[in-house]
Amino acid sequence: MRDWFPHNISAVGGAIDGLFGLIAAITLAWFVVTLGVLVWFMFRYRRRDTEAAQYVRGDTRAELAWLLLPAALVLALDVVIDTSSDGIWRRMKLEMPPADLQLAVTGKQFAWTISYPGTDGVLGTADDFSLDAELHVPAGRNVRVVLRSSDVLHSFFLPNARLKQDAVPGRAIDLWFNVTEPGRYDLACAELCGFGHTTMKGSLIVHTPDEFAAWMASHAGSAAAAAASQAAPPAKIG
Amino acid sequence: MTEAHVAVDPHASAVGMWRRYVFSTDHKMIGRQYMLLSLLMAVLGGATAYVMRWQLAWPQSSVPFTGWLPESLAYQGVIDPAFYNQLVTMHGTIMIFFVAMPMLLGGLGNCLVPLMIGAPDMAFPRLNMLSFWTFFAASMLLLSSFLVPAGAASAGWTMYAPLSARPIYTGVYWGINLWLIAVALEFVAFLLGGINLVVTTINLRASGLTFMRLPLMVWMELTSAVLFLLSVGPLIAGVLLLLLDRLAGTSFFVPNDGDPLLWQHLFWFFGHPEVYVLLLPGVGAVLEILPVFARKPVFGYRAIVWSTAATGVLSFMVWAHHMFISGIDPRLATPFSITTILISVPLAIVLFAMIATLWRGSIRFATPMLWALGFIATFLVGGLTGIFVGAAALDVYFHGTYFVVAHFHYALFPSVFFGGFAAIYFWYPKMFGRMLSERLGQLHFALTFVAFNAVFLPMFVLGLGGHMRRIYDPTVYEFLRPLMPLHVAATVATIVLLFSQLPFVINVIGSRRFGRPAGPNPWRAATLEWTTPSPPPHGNFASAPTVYRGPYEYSVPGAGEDVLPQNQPPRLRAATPSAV
Amino acid sequence: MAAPSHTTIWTWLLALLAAGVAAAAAPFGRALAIGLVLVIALIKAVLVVRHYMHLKREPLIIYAIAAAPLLLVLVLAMALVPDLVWRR
Amino acid sequence: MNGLNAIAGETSGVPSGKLGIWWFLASETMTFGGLLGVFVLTRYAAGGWHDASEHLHVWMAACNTLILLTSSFTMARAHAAALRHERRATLHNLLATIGLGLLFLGIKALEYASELRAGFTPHSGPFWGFYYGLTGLHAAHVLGGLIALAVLAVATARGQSWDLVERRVESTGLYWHFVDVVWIFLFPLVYLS
Repeated sequence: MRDWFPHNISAVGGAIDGLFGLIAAITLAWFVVTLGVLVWFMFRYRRRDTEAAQYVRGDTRAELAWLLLPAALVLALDVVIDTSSDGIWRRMKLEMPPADLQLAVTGKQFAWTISYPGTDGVLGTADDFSLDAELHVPAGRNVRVVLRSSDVLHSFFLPNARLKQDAVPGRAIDLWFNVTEPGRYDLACAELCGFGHTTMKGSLIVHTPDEFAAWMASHAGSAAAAAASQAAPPAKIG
Repeated sequence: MTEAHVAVDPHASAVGMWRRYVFSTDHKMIGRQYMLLSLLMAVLGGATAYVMRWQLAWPQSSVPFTGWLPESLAYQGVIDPAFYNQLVTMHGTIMIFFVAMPMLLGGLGNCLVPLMIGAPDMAFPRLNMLSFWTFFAASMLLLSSFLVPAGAASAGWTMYAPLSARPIYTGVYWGINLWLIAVALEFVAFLLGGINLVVTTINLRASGLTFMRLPLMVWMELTSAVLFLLSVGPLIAGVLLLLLDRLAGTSFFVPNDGDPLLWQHLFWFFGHPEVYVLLLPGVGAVLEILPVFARKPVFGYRAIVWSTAATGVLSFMVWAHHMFISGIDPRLATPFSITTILISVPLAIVLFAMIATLWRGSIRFATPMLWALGFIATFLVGGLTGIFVGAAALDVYFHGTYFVVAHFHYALFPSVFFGGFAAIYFWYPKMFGRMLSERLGQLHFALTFVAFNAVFLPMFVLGLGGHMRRIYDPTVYEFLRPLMPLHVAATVATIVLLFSQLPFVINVIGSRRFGRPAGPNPWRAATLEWTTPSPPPHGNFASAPTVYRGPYEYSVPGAGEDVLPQNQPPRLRAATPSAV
Repeated sequence: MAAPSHTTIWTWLLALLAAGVAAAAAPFGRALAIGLVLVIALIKAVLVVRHYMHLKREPLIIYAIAAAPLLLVLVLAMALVPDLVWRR
Repeated sequence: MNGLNAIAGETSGVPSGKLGIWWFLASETMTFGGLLGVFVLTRYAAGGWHDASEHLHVWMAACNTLILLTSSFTMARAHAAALRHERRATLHNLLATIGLGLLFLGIKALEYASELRAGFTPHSGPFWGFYYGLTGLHAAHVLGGLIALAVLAVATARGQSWDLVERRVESTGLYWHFVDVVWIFLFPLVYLS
């Protein structure tokens, strides 16, 4: 079933896919057993002249066990699922690793604007620059993003990194990811944001760290130069 | 008996058509009005689904039979993206608020609850009429929003702010205003209807009909109405605030003063109990039907009642699971994940009880039973897939994808349509006095069952592929292109599913005239509604019934008959066996 | 215990109103004043509900209907605190 | 032997009208409770909006509180009179309640007019949005109550049977007191905090 997922390129993605596998195994087993019992009962207890229905109310303790024991099993498996989910959730949302690269992403109708810190690694300095729809990151590094929206709700979605987070106007939301395989992947908006929602797409471009440093330097250089020559807004490239 | 009921029947001849069929205060007529309106709205909901599905399977191609649409919505039959968003929004709104609610609470609740508890009518008959006509007005307002300039609401059925809060973001002005007014009116209608259902159940039960002897359908309608009454208030407030945001320029849900997340909290505080409001009546119908066609009592009546109550209480504490990735405080995810997963336990008990009811039964596969069994199988899928999206970490990936779409269709379609059709096939003889055709019913079930699964199973796979919902043209995205064949399959199945309803239409219309007369109790069932003529006269019961036992006394050892109606007096002890 | 007359309750309500307005204007410091004012409002509400709405003479079921929404409002408000108050 | 204990029509022992109105009030509690909860939390988070709230006319609102509390008193008296089957007293107390309700709305209108003249509209800021939203919704409930009271007063004057009048005075009264209770909380939360 996991073949249906987009190719996973992130460190946390493996854990999420694993969680999917766990839940799929549990629920599939439940499904097969429950449906099996249903179909078996339907066949076994179909109307026959030789056999009348039995008066079973299911209210004695012994009979109720047939409901409560499976329900207890449901509860136990729920706990298993919940604890594994909670661990991954904490890793994604609550225990953010220190950033190797800090970016700012802003959603607007209908594009993603990505702000890069330039070579100094700090946002809000002269060598900052921003690009629409192109998210360049180095492979194997912890990337932190401050996610904002300038108008309505959007949702920052990297299918290959198993990452999704709504961008909420009025809030700055922190997220992080670490992608490992260089290449070009889709960046999508996953929250209805107006008539151009579908076209609010971008690309995640994963470079090797060396390539990324060179790419950043070239863009930052021209951005700083532009800023120095004329106190103009950051260059828009791409 | 006939004299008795003519004497109390104000509808006998003296009352004109107008009072009898339009402004009726008879719960059965009002129930049928709700039912009819909800089925008509379902046709519209189905039509919106058809247009959306066509666009998704063959993007940017001309949709057949839409030539009459104005060019601003569909240029040469190709759907405009803004119109697509309107279809998405109105499909959800219509199906949830204007099909499921009136069918399950307005229709089934009105038709069945008074009959099943042995009451002559609802507690407040005129309020009942008022609630239907309020609902009717709400429906007309909603439909009129298609006709205003810039068209209908297009911010999704959840109407998330700020997209919905400022007209510039959607380009829709009156469409969303009308949506808000229509939905608020709809809430008022069901507030009145819900109060009526609750008071009727509490106060008009027949003598001897204690709470633990209530048919489970009545329990489910009661719980459902209570959940609705207690959850809708904050959203009514929210709707008013959102209207103020749009009309008076306030900023309740718009930064920097307001907070978009507040709308989501208010919406889902209502929205999640609402899921159970829609689910429980379907469950109730199934629980009525299973014992009749298995000829044995429901397994674990008390366990079901307590599980239902637990589900109701828990349903108020799970709502933020719709908001895991919405930017809420991430620490909220843990408690809401726990409650969400806890709620699976009582629901599992109810589902197990349904299956256990079949054990050692003598099952007859009449059409209502087919739908009831279909409900169990499909709802099982809906329930189990809820575990995927209830786990916060996995929801990060599945949120806002077709996995969610498939999941909630597998949860709600069984309740509204499998439960609803089961109820219609089961109680149509009671409401109209004639049997439906078994053959057409079986055909309807078989086609619907297969087509429904063929529509929504592919959507799970789309969701695994990360396919976002509410996307107008999937081919824009590289990673979605390989999934297109699934869209084609789902669309073809949708068209089959829509045509699968034809046997039903033929059946309900044809059987009113040509159906076999039903008699009072065609299924040999034990509950009170089967002790009165079909259709029941105004006032329902010739004399107030008295109840002596629980609702599911089938195949009682030594009873002679395989059913003991609730109102049959207990046989006196051995001394005088013949004095019944 | 004889039930207090409607007039007695009314007198109490007016006295509490005066006390509330006075507390708000008194030089206590804002937090204390607000706390006091709200406590007074709560007492007034209880008086109206118990006597004028004669909840004290009602059976358990009416108490339950009245109490359920209060609990649920509390649940809602508590869950809103992280997002409305602790937000960054 | 169990079961034959119920009486058709009033199985719970509480009249249907009273049950219905209490359920309605439960739902209304959710509406106002949710709204007030949101208001309190937002106001607290924003630091209190004191610079905005000091422009309110506390004395007008205090008068209105006095009026509404008194109208609850007359309403309770109307119910007591109805229970004693005193038609004149019932009617007079109902009319007094209506008069007080109208007075409340009149003062409310003056207050709105004064705020609007001073330039405080619903979109002047978050406090003003809540102010108009909360008090407006409450005023709409007062207006609804007045209509119900007027219908009831006419029915009482026309000599409707006591059986009905008693129940209708009680139901309308429960609603009217509830609207009063909402104001009891609105007053300190909006004006005095």
